[in-house]
Amino acid sequence: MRDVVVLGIGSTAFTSQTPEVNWKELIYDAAVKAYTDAQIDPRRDVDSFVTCAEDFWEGFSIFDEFTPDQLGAALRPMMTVTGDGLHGLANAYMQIKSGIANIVVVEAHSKISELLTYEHVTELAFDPIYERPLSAEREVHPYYVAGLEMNLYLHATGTTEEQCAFVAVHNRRQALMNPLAPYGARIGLQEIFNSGYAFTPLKRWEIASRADGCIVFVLAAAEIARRLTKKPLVYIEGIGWSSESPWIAARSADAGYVRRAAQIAYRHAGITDPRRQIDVIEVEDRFAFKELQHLEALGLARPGEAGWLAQSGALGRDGELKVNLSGGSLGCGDLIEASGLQRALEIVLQLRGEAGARQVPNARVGVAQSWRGVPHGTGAVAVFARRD
Amino acid sequence: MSKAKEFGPPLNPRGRRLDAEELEKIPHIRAKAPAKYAWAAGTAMSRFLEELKNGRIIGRKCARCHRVLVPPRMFCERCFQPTTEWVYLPGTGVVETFSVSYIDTNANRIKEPILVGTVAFDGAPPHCGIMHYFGEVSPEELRIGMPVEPVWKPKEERVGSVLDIKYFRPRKK
Amino acid sequence: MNLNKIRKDVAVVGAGMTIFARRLQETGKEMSWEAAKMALDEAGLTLKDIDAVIVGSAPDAFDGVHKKGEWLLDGAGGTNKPYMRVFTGGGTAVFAPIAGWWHVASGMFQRVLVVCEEKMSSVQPHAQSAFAHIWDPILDRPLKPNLVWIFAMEMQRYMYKYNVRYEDIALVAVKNKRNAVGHPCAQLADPNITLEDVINSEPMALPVRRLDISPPSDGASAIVLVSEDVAYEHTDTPVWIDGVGWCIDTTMWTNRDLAFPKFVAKAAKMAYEMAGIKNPRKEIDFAEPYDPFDYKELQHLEGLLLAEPGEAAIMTREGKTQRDGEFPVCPSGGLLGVGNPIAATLGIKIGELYWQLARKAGPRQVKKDVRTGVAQAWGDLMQFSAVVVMRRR
Amino acid sequence: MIERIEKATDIRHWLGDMEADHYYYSAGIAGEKFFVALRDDGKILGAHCAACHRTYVPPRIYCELCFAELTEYKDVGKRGCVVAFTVAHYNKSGERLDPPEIFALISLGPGTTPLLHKLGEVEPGRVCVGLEVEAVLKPKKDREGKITDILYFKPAH
Repeated sequence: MRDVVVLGIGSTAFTSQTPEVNWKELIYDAAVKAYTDAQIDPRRDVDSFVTCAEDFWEGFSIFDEFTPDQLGAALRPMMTVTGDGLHGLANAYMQIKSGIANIVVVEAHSKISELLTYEHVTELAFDPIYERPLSAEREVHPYYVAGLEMNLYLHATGTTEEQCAFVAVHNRRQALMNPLAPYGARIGLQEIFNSGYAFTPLKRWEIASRADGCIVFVLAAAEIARRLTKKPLVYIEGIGWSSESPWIAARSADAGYVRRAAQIAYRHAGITDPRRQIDVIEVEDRFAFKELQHLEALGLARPGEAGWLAQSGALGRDGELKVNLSGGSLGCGDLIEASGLQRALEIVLQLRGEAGARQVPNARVGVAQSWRGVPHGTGAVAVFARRD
Repeated sequence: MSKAKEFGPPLNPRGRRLDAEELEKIPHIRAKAPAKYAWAAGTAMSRFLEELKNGRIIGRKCARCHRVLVPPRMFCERCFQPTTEWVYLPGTGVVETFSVSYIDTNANRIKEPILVGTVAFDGAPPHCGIMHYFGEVSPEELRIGMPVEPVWKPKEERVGSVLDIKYFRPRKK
Repeated sequence: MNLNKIRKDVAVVGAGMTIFARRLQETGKEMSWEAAKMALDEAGLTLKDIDAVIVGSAPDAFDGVHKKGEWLLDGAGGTNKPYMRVFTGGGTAVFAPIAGWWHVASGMFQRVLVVCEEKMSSVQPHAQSAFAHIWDPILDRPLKPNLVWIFAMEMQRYMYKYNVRYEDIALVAVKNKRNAVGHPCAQLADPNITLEDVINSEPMALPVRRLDISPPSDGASAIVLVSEDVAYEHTDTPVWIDGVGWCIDTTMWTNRDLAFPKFVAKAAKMAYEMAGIKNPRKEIDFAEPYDPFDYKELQHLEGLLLAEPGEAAIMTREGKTQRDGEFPVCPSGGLLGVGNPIAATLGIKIGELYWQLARKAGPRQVKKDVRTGVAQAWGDLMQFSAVVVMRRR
Repeated sequence: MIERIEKATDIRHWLGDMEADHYYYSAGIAGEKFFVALRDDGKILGAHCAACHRTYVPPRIYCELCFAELTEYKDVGKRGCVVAFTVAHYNKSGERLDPPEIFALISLGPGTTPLLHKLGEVEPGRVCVGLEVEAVLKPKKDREGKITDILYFKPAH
């Protein structure tokens, strides 16, 4: 069995706007960093390229047309995954495992500031017959679906609104330590509650704001990578992805998509006791309660327990579970399809010991988890580790 | 042994065909899909558009492969290196290919054909240019390899758009 | 590519498709289910046997649903499963099976379902309203282009550079629309069509005329892929995916010579190398190249290295590419005859290869004994190609 | 990149869209059954999968778990209970909705999949999970065969 490792990473900073560059230049900036980190020449060394994008996010009927040049992929094998960055990683991982490629580049980005009708486009993902007409009539914001999901989750687990608010406080504070993150803030529970209900029980400041940015990963077969770099290798030990029924009414209280994705990733990675075996954790928190729901789905807390852990300060650099030290989506911004790669980026930085002020000592195993956002139940889980 | 049935071609394929009259009779929704954007033109194209306003075509040179990229880019997709130099082009070129179109953008039939094609610019590598209209030429005269030149809108009407060029016409000798 | 390391061989053991039509009443989800169910039935499998689902669908702007892959999910059989959508424009039809291939070849999954869907009738007033947005917004869209323009410009360049006659190109439309008579899903089959019909059809964007073009269409297709470990549990006649390749050229389409599709040749070489094919003209028995326009079949045969540039037109004129000819091309009837629901043409490319190689194609079965076939699809702004080589062993 | 835009005024944006005139969404095969029954008979139909003991509301032609073809349509009634709800206070422009809109997942009986709809004739503060509700339909003459033929669900008495 071939092993797959992370050979290089590159990222732009995350900001609410990127008016000075177009998407190609934004991606080029991140790609050059990743190739420099990996010490490779994309025109010579890379077998295959993957970009993660959705047409309506970008404003092009076939965005795939506009992907190759900025990665060095012209006249090379290249594809688009209409999924999150971790879905992109999964395809690269399978390409390497299958033997068809030795080095694969994965890119995910957000240029979401250029989409002027974000709310309408988000609603365009709803079923046009049964779901969209309900919110279209009064132009209701599509994030009401997150309010429904939060209600489901709180009711099923007994988690409190206050416990969810702790997540919003923690992740925004944590972002102050991440030079890439734009949404760091020193706020307390009171500010979260004062922000008011947006979609009861979800509060305004429990919702991640959007951000632009780009992240590029270079993956390689381990035996190739060992020849190319002296940096510590971070292995992808397992990766899984899963989707629930797409109907809004089918949303689960327990984020079953993460539970199933984790089963696959853990099985490949040999993770049997995640809470004990995993050192650093990055989970999707576009809405604060999602962090708690996802931690439970990852088997890192029992159902209903994650809220208590948040409340007691156990989710943080000094707590039992090192969760979202990057600041998460609440702190880094909602990077749309790049969110999952942002999580993976933080894990790789931590495992390499390059996480600066956020560094967890001796981090050996990390998990990154993504969720594609409202209104769907689709997510992915990747387990990374150092073996040396 | 085999669980597969003998199937042949896609036998009894499903699908209920609808003709245009049935559309209103069956349950359905008609709806708009608002999707509006403000794309950043970016470093290279912002300058390109500004120069169109000035009545000039500008490209960007790659120091490694010596190609002049037009439309300009800040990086060369072949060498994966930053481009290093702005280069003005004369704006003239030859017809690389063309079509005589009797349909408009919405597939409506039109009487007067649109003459459209790509122009390969003088001063750029072979085949490199932009798409545009052709004018002051009949469909019968238009041919691949024909030397052409841009016809610019008056300066005060130019806004920094490819439409600042009205069309390309046969170059006068 | 490291050929010694291909982990698992992958076989096709079932295929299915809906009829292709200008408009179907079914939702995209329902079409996906109809095609997927047929493929599973042929493979003798149920949804519970399927480990993962791969979906292909081209622009969301056709169906008018953002994240269309997610929306199609329950109809495509993805509920509570690993579910992946890949997208390479018109190339998706042959690319989605390649993604399916690595899901299995990597050893991650044993049995996967690949479903492709397209519902082009949703966008109003015409599919062109979606195609209008495939262009660069700054360079191209202000000129209010029509999709047919790029084909016309490419075809013009192709004819010019390789001295190809329009009459030979038009013969492709005649052949494929006649071939489609044998296809139960066909939208534009015509047993009586003549060369004159094509040549005299309405001028669209010259040199392209109405009958040079495949029709927009609604439809779905599906195939079942399984690992070598279980292939013979499901069928005595698995058809193996022995080579896959794909390639994309630069975005800047006005910086390329459109006459020869280098990206097709590169994708083909990748697939041939993997399949161990050294002389494609000798070792491949028939082909299903992508034929959304008649000249594309010729250009793609040349890109696939099955003809010299300009030679495919002569092969067509001499009848070699007929279903009973020495090198049958598009025996399915192709997109020109069966219809062009972009990604769903999976069923007439990979699906046809499967049915032909398993000798199940009934009235469409080519005369000669075929053991190796190649399918190809093409997409984006004249820049992407996916190639699959399949074999009966 | 070696050079970047240094003056804010040199930055250009390009406005555009990715729109068609409009979209025509067919309700499909199962949708036709559902909406005709709703419009003509004021009934809410589900489709039953005998193998999975599940009734899909709204109906589908397939069971998404076992992929069986579903042909058994049944009237699931107009009464049910709230499985989850939210009070939406904002519209797409970020303005406050007054009054707010209440969305809920409503179960129309054991073994049915919940239906997404709105609640009406109720104060937001009185809504709770488990609340019994019933559908309020438009008058027959106004019904068009759309999901909004159901105006909302209200507390049942």
